Amino acid sequence: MSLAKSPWIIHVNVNSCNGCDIEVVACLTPLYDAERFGVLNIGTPKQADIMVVTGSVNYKNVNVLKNLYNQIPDPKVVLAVGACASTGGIFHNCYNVIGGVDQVIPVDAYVPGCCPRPEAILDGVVAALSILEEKKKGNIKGKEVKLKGSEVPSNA
Amino acid sequence: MLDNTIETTEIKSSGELLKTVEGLKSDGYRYSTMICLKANEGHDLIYIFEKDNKLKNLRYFVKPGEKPKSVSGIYLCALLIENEYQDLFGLTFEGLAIDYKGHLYLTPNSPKAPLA
Amino acid sequence: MNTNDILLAVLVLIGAPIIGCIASGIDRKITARLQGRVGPPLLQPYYDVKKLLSKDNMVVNPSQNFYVVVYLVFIVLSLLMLVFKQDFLMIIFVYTVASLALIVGGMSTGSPYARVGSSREIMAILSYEPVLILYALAIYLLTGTFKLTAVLDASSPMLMYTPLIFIAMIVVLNIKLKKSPFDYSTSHHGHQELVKGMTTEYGGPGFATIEIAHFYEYVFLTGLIFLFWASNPIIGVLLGIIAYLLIIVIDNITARVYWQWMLKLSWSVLLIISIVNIAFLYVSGVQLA
Amino acid sequence: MMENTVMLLIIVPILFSLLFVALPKSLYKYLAWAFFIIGVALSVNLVLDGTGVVQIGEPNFAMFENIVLVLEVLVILFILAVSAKYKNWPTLGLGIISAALFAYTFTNVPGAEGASFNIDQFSQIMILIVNIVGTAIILFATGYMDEYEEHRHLHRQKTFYFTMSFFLAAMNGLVMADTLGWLFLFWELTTLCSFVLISYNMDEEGINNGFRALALNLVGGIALSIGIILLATKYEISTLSGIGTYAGTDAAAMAAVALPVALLCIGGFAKSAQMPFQSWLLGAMVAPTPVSALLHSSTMVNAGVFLVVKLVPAFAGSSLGTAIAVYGSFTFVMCSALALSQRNAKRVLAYSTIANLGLIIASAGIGTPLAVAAAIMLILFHAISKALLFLCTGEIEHTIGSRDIEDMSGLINKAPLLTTLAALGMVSMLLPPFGVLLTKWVSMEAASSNPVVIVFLILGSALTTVYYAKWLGTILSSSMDKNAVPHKKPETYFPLSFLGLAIVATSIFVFSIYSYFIKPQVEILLKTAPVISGQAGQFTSEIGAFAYAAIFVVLALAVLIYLATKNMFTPRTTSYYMCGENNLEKDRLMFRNGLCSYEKSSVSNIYLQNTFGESKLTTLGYAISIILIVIALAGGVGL
Amino acid sequence: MTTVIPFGPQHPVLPEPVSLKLEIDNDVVVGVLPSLGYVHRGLEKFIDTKDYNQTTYICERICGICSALHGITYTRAVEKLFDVEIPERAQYIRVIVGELNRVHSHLLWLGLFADGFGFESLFYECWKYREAVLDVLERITGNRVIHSISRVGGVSRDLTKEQIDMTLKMLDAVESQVKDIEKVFVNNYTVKQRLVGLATMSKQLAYEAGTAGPTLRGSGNAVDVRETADWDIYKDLGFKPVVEKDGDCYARTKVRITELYESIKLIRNAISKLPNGEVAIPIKGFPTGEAIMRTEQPRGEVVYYVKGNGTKNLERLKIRTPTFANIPSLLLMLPGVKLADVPIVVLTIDPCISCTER
Amino acid sequence: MGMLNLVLTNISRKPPTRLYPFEIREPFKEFKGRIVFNPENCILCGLCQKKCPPDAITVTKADKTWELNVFRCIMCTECVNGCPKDCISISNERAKTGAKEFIKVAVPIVDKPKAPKAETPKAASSK
Ligand code: SF4
Ligand code: SF4
Ligand code: SF4
Ligand code: SF4
Ligand code: SF4
Ligand code: SF4
Ligand code: SF4
Ligand code: SF4
Repeated sequence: MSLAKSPWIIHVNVNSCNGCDIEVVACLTPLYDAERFGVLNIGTPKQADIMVVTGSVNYKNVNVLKNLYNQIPDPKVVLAVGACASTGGIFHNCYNVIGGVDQVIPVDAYVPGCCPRPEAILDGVVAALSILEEKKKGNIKGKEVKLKGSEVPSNA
Repeated sequence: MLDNTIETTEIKSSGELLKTVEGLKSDGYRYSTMICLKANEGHDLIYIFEKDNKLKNLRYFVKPGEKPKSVSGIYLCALLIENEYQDLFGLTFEGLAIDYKGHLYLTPNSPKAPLA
Repeated sequence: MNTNDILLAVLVLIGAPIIGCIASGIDRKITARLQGRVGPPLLQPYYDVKKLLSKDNMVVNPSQNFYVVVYLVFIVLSLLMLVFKQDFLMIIFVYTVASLALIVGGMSTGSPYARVGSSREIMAILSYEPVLILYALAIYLLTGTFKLTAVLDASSPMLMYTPLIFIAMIVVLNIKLKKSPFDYSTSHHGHQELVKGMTTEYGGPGFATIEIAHFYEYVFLTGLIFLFWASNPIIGVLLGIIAYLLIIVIDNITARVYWQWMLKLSWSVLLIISIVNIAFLYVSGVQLA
Repeated sequence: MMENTVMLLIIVPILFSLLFVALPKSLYKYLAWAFFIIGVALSVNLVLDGTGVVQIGEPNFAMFENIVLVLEVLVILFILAVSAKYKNWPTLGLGIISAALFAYTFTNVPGAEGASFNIDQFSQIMILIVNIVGTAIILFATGYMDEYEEHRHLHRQKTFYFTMSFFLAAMNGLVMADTLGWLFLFWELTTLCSFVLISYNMDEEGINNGFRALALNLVGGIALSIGIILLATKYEISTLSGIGTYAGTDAAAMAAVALPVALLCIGGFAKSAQMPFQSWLLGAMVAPTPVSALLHSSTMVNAGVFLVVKLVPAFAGSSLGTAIAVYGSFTFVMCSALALSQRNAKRVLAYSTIANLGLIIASAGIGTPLAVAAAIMLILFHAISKALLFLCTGEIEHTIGSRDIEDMSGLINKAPLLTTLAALGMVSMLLPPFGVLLTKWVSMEAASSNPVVIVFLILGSALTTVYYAKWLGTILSSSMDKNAVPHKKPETYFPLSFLGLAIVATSIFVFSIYSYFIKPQVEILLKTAPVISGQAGQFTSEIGAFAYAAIFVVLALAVLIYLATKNMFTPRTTSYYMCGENNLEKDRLMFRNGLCSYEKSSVSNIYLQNTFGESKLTTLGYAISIILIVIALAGGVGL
Repeated sequence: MTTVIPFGPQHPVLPEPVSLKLEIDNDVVVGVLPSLGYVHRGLEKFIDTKDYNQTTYICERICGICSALHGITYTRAVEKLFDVEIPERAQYIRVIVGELNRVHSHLLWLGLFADGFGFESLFYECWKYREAVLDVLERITGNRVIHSISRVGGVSRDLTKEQIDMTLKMLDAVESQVKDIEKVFVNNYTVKQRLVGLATMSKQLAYEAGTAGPTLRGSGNAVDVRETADWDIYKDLGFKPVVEKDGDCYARTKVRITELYESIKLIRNAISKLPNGEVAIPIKGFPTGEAIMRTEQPRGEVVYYVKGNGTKNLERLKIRTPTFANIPSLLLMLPGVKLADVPIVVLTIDPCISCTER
Repeated sequence: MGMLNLVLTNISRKPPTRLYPFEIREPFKEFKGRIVFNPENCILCGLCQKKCPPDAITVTKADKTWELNVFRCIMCTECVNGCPKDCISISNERAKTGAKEFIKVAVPIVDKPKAPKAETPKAASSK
């Protein structure tokens, strides 16, 4: 239960157009006030539980994403916010876009929309909470994502 | 060409280019941006300058294999766009203030010169 | 040490974190309300700590958690010494051990942000430590001893004679609680240039330890304010609460400042007013009845 | 037999210095071990012999007196010769003045019938420091000097060990001598040793700094000898204890001897490198580290404060005392502030040394029993901690090739034991429950009656915390690259560990030390004992209590909790937070920069050169300290 | 030895992935090297696969913050290629949405900026007020952030009476709220401590460094493309560029606050002058020729270059975004400021990396 | 002190926070929430697929299916405007958060004039 009451998030903007980002930030502001659920935008992966990713993966930020994922202590949940993070969205076949976040790190929940409303993101956080509890109970560890020399995921 | 072409002044050599740009700077023009187009195997560079909300455009043709001169020594702010074209078109500008060597946006594994 | 003392010690050990936890919950709630939000539940700090304890113990330097344990035990020790009316100067030195342990803990991780945060916090020592010791000196001048017995047994409040030091102490409290405008070494939310400053590399149980130590520290710092009106415990506690509220409000109406600015403030204003206060005590020779 | 021990304490080091010259380098190690063991034995023996006065009367006196005369002449001739050789005119001038004063003394001052060594508890403490810490440092040097010389292409180890050992003899004489004339000789001998050792590298920097030290100490020596002349001619006092006895009679007597006492104190200030004389000690940092540890932190510079403390009965409670207290505390705060802007570890230590000596002087100036007790204890604890810190710095320098504090980050990964010892040294300088802080606490409590002094002490102690915290944090920060391998030689690590243990032991047994040494000594000096009691692991004065035992217990508890919980939460090592741009295959502190290449991140501490830099503060320090000294002197002549 | 630290790409104080390598000496920045490419998607290449109509939606997603103005500028550029004049009412709706966009963007920036100097509660205030603007935008366009209102040939939705009333009501409320926060930004002692005299650029320097928008106008240059003849409506609405002359972070903040009032005024005027009629005309054929279109976005002037070749795809699309023009000025402003000021100085150009890198 | 006023006003009023998910505000009728497909009239012409900028729609003539990748749709309404048969409309209800969702609908083509049997939109897990 404790996990579900204190989800600290780290917000990672990888390839986003800012639309999703500002909505993630809007979740924290008075009108939506995610802190009601104990959500803190904590900044450092070392203290985070939920990784909120906006935007798709490109060749430059793929390592960033993996590094940050590896630095979050278990149990952890990845929430892909927006069409870009979920599937690559409108940019899915741009030359510098590898695809959705799940091409690189395991994603636990997706939030649709371009951009998703803050309410949708809150839904996502709530969904992430139950996954977090499950992971704790089942002692499910996130696998260490290896940084490949080539920086290109095999399934890209 | 067509009637809605933008007005440009043709520049013949890179020496002339630098001189013209310097002249524009002393006339109080701001560097706005530069446009790169593929043309006749080479590239057309359209330099856009602005003063009092009016634009002045220079067009310079880069022959295949030619290394155009950077104007970042005159206008520092030109360095970003010139680096961008190094990435995207595979051009090489000489005398860049900061040379990202084709790694401004792209990393060694991304597609090379995608717009070329 | 008789049974009463042991009972009291146990009470402090258990009670202080509970009070501190609730205080920090109230703090967050009030902060949220000041910002026009609903805010987290009152027991949020408790949930946070519980969660942190159940997380993976991820470290960059295997010994980094040692320093936070030192931080915790020395905070507890200084609180206990306060409760047992020990030498105030000594309490401050013990408290310094705790502060330094946290700083060194930040440094020991070696991460750039933590180190910058720690070096700023070191500079903070320069601004609050003299005030704290001058406070001790004031107690000495008023009672003829550094032991707190005299203050706690006195029948008149110390605030009467030490108003300027009280003001300085409010600012020190603000610095120690790392609230805006003095949250440059680590802030409660990670929205600052140093991410989480000193505690950037701490997570899980290590960070939980820091949080628990903070609970004790809350109580300890309130205790320092309490001393100003120890003659009437109710007013004393009230004074502590008012000081807290004041700091929470200040937190919400100021931007973060530079440590340089704070150093200037403390050496030019806080120190001077404290010294003026001390000079007054020295010259007038008043004694706490 | 105390008499024998006293003689042995002077003769044995001289013997060893000759042995170092006679024997080959390969045997130094064994020689140093022997010296260490004998040093410990002798000094412990002296303590066991108890206190008392050793009179040297006729017929031995004549012989000794002649030796002394010859030595004094030699000293002066050496100074004149060397300053002429290096064309150092100021030193030459001072040498000539010294010579003149010597001549005056020789002709005009009536000679004494005998001389005496006065072994009190203070001397015992000093003897312990000199012969245990001192020989430990020499032992350390045998593991250190080869590498030191190798890097600098020097072959002067014979000179080195000769002077170091000879210095111990001089220092032993100095702390035991009661006769002022003899004391003065030993005093000048230590100055000479210091000069030789500072110039050890024989490069321009070393020689210049050596001369600076020589010149400033000559100034002090001149003040000292004028004081001695005045005492002898005006009041017929020829012993150190005599001053106290004379001044102790009544306030008028105290006021009468104020001027010569002030002059003696100035001699002490110069030796202890107090402002405005501090520059020689900073210059002395060019000497090899063992020299800094031995002469310039734990022993020789203590001679100055030793003298001042011994003079306490002559100014306790007087306005001269107050002036000295203000002066000392001013040096304390000023040098602590100066240390803030330093990144050269040895300079930090040098400033810290000056500052702590200032604190001792301040305590002595306050002159209450509590304060004097603090002063003596501080000499002891400071000597041990500082010796350790200097030696650690030397060893660190050999490990990483730099004495810049900033280069020491990550040291804990490279040389864990060395770092732990250095950290212990630093912690012992500023945190409870260690001795230095205990004495700082005592002196603060003692100084609380003097608002100026206490404010200085408060500021100074905050500044001290800051500059040590920076250094401490830096060496303890992890960086995970293990390029340098620590040199593990017993000759270097034994002295370090020994000093580390000594810090802990003396801190734990602080109350025994207090009751055995300090309390009787304060009684001797001030005729009253400080009201300090120690029960239940507390150090209780009339106005406060220092619960050092509780802190030791809690510290142990912290270690236990850490060890116990370590296994509860198995730590998993991960990489630094680098905003996501780590590269784990390379250095863990590497990150990718804009040019798509990798770069190492580093963080340096804050030094505040603009506020606390030497250029900003030194002039101010000179001005104020000179004013304070003038005030002290003026008070002395009764203006 | 100086301090070298990575600042970003994932850094909580910069919600966007820009990375700066900072070299710091004694707490003062002495060197800075920006690292870009974390949001580079390659949108200028997209025109190969998408027709000129679909490209509108891509341009809107160059940046989610001033997406409406991207869409508007793009569609106007293409309309210029077709050489068509779209209905007046559509033009006015574009202006209204565009200015609403600026209001929300400036409020957003004020909030983030406040957060940058550690003033959380002020950040929350700004974003609280911003929600009202977003509600209006949502009702007008159907989306809170990415509005998709402008299409080639006009706008996709008309403005109803109800929406106009709501807008006017919101403007009144927001105007008074802006007055409240203006007091804080302009008068609060700690805020002034942080902003006044920070990262000053002289008029000349800002001009030559090619800066744009409030960064440029904060240094005393009255350059605002809304003034040009390119788009007459602004003249009719009585637009005046907002200028402050001090050139520091404080001045740039004041520019943006004053622009809020200016935008509110423009929207009111536009609503009062809103003509009746169609909101879109059909466009036939494929674009040819070259055109440059410029618009003043919240962050400054955006330059669209479009080239058509008679097919449904454009031949070349080039966008010079305002942040692209402002980033070089960071190289000039950052050296010499304290580490603690880095986020403030970076935020003071109102960076939008996604538009810089496209 | 401007800020003091603001924060004190805040604390004296009820916070404006919407207690989502406990209190849900009615979505605006103009809100573009999700795409609704009515297979009844669809002729599988593929225009919507061609117009869709993010390629969220796949029309497969062979299988007679119309498929929407909900997690790729950007709510641009190009398909809504582009469909010659007005089969696509927009609803002001949000798409659901959670696992990736593909709406795959079998389209009853003209030869089956009545009672179209649409498969209920079903959620498929990630690809
Ligand atoms: S999903 Fe849409 S709003 Fe979100 S980042 Fe992608 S394009 Fe921008
Ligand atoms: S002088 Fe040269 S050869 Fe001799 S020990 Fe030194 S380095 Fe070796
Ligand atoms: S600093 Fe380097 S060169 Fe010098 S003595 Fe030490 S290790 Fe040798
Ligand atoms: S410079 Fe380029 S190729 Fe070389 S290591 Fe860096 S990223 Fe790889
Ligand atoms: S556009 Fe503004 S809000 Fe969005 S990430 Fe960039 S700086 Fe932050
Ligand atoms: S800076 Fe560019 S991309 Fe960002 S909001 Fe403005 S116009 Fe849009
Ligand atoms: S609304 Fe736009 S993105 Fe969504 S399915 Fe239709 S055309 Fe595609
Ligand atoms: S939904 Fe409309 S546009 Fe799409 S295939 Fe069916 S009829 Fe054609």
